[in-house]
Amino acid sequence: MNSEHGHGHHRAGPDPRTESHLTPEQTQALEARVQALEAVLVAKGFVSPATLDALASLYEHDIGPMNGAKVVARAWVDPAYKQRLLTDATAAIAELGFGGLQGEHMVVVENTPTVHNVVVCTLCSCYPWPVLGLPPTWYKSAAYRSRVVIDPRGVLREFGLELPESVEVRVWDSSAELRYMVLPERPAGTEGMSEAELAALVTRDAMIGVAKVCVKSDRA
Amino acid sequence: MNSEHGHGHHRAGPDPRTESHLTPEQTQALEARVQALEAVLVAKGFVSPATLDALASLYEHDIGPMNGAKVVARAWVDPAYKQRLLTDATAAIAELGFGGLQGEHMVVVENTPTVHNVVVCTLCSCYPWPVLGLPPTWYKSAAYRSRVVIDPRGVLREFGLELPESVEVRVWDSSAELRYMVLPERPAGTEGMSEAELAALVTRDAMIGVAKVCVKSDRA
Amino acid sequence: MNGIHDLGGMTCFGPILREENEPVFHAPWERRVFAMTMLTMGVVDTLDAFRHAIERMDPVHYLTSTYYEHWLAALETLLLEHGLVTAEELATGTVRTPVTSPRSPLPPEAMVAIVRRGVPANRPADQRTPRFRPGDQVIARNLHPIGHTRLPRYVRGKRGVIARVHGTFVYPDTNAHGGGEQPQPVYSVCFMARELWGPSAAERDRLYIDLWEDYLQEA
Amino acid sequence: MNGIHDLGGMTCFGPILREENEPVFHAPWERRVFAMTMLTMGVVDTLDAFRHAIERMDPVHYLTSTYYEHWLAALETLLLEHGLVTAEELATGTVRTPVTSPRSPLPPEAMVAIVRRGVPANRPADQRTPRFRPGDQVIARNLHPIGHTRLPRYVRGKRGVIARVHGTFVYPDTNAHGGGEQPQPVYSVCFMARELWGPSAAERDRLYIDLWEDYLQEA
Repeated sequence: MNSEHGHGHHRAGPDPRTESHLTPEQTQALEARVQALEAVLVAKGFVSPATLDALASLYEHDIGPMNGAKVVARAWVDPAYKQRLLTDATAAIAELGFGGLQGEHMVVVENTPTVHNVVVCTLCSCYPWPVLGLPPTWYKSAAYRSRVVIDPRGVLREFGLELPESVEVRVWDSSAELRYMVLPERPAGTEGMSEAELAALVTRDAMIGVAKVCVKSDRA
Repeated sequence: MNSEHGHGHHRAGPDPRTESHLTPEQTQALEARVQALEAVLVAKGFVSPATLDALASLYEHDIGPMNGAKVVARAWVDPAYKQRLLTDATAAIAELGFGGLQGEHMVVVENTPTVHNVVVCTLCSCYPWPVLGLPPTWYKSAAYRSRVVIDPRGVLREFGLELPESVEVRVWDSSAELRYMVLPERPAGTEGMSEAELAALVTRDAMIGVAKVCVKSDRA
Repeated sequence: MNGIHDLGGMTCFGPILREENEPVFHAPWERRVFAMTMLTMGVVDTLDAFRHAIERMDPVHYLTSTYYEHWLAALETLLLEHGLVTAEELATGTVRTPVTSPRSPLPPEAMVAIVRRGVPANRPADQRTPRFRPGDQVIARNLHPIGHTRLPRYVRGKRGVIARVHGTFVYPDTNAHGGGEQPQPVYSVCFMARELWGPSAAERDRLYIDLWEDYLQEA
Repeated sequence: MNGIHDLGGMTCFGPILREENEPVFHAPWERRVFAMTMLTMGVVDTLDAFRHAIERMDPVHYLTSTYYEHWLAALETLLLEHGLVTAEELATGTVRTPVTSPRSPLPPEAMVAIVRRGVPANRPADQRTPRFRPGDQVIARNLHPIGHTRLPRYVRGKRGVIARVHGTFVYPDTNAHGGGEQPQPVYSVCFMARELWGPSAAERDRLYIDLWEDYLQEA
């Protein structure tokens, strides 16, 4: 069966599947609309510009997948920590100083040679902000949200991850206020690495569950 | 709960809910595209312009709800015909000279004081062409196709038809090659009318099942 | 395919907009698309393949374009996929490749005769004995095929009763994909509204839908 | 509401497009929308009401606009519905009505503290004793509410097993509509892929989803 979309001729408009394909006119219109909204909210005392800046800056600089990577690396080198992480993820993550909005109730699920986990939020785009930052556009796309629950193996294949039939795939749909992070498998050949070196290997996609952690080839 | 759609600011584009709201530019582009297609199909021997015209003319002039109205009127005045219509609609409709494409396998369902029928095609817009002609835009709209199966009483209310709880609503989803027409109730006060007069009362909407047949006030 | 076309049960499309005194066609291009599609149906591909070509439209394009634009998109898609036209030909209206129609164009009288006669989708009943009879309890299978199907999502897994045996009909799930007609029984199946939509549905309301035998299992 | 946002199980949206080295925000307006939404959350309305405001977007607008435009639309919708701003104010950026914020704007340090601390959605467990325990067989109810729900269509009517009791959480179905928090137990429920998607799913694959107790019944 041909699974391609039909012949083109789509009406003009942004590609709904990517965040960065607005036309300059669309971006300009949105900028103006958002400036007006901000002016109103500031004038009415709902927000202050300095706080808006401080808040956005946090997610640009302090809060991102480097946090989750530290959690993963610690779990790889410290079996007791790993046990705590899998039992009470929120508390274990707080041990490393991470937590807060959209990570108040964390669950960490472990990949093994026989189980592969992958995280989604089909109804909106819930995501564990304190450890992974704000979600990438593909995670929020209709394509990912709709299909990973019904065809996880096909989706993972698109990400370059071909799983054998013997592996059990577990999809986690974040429909409530629990937030999920995947603890990837520690790759072979990393026995001598420090915790910081290990953390540098861990990618955002591996902690969502659409990739495995690899030893970068320039290290091999 | 507020069931209105959220605040506007929709991107420019046709209203997907009505067929007649294309911009002049969009219509122009479609005209050009269709002319090119026709030129290619004619040049390749798939179609002849005279046949295209003859075919479209049939549905503009000969085939429409006036046919179904005749069937309904006959059923109202002739109990034996009505019985045949409810038993083998295709054959009974053929008695009046109607039939053919998208009416090869007809089913007629009868409205009574205790049962109200309404027809839809949720997956595309199947419709009994020989008796009702080509479907109106609302019948093909996402709004109708999606909602009439889950909330038929709410949809009928939008059409001005409030049904008491005691009436059983039957929705017919035309998912296969059977085509459905509703036999509406004969309204009171029509006892002296001729078959032709009765046919003039019968509307397309009544034969889809989103309306009842009324005696027009100027006749009263 | 679990596509945007499978609309049954969604409640997000707002009010139903109606047009007073709606014309049969709103523009000349609609009239031509209607007639071209009908004239090439069965020559280019099957009705089932045509429906599936509409289903394969981009969801946003599907929702923002009108009915005859769906037809136009599907006709172009099938013509292109079967190599009967090229994208350049569609863009220019000028033919570069040899004439490829397998038959000469129908004259008007022949097409009118087809309209009047119809193209039945039923087949001799001897090919497969119906497994179910009126009154039998059935469950619509929970199938999620990749390709074309006429089993909408909202009835899958639901329990109903056979209301009527309609006869033996071409099976769209194979016929849309070049897999042949594989005719089989089609049934009118009655579902209680509450079985489909839960306790908020009206107690006595029902939904009837026509389902091929392979969509059904014993309850 | 059975809306376009309830995407689980659709297969019509094409490949997943990824962006290399994606920035946190693609434009200044996204950055401001993100921060304004977070700063007014809980002041204008609840997170559940905000999610429902996104769900009430026109389906085509929903599918053609990006994530932060969803946030922008929902924030504007709630501000307008609560009478906190007027359409004219949004169009002009000029305030005509008196200041209406119920509290003074948060200073940066206070907001950073909230980010670090979070806003937990769990509540004391004594309000309602969990009906189910790990290992219990359950069926997700076949509910089709008019308003907000976090019970997606694809699990309704399906049979699963309680994997974990998460605790007691605010109930979105009431909280989104001014009906109060009405906290109740939330469970991790495990469904076999074949229960959800039929025989074409991989035999050993599973889906876990978090469901409030009122979404569940004994199997």
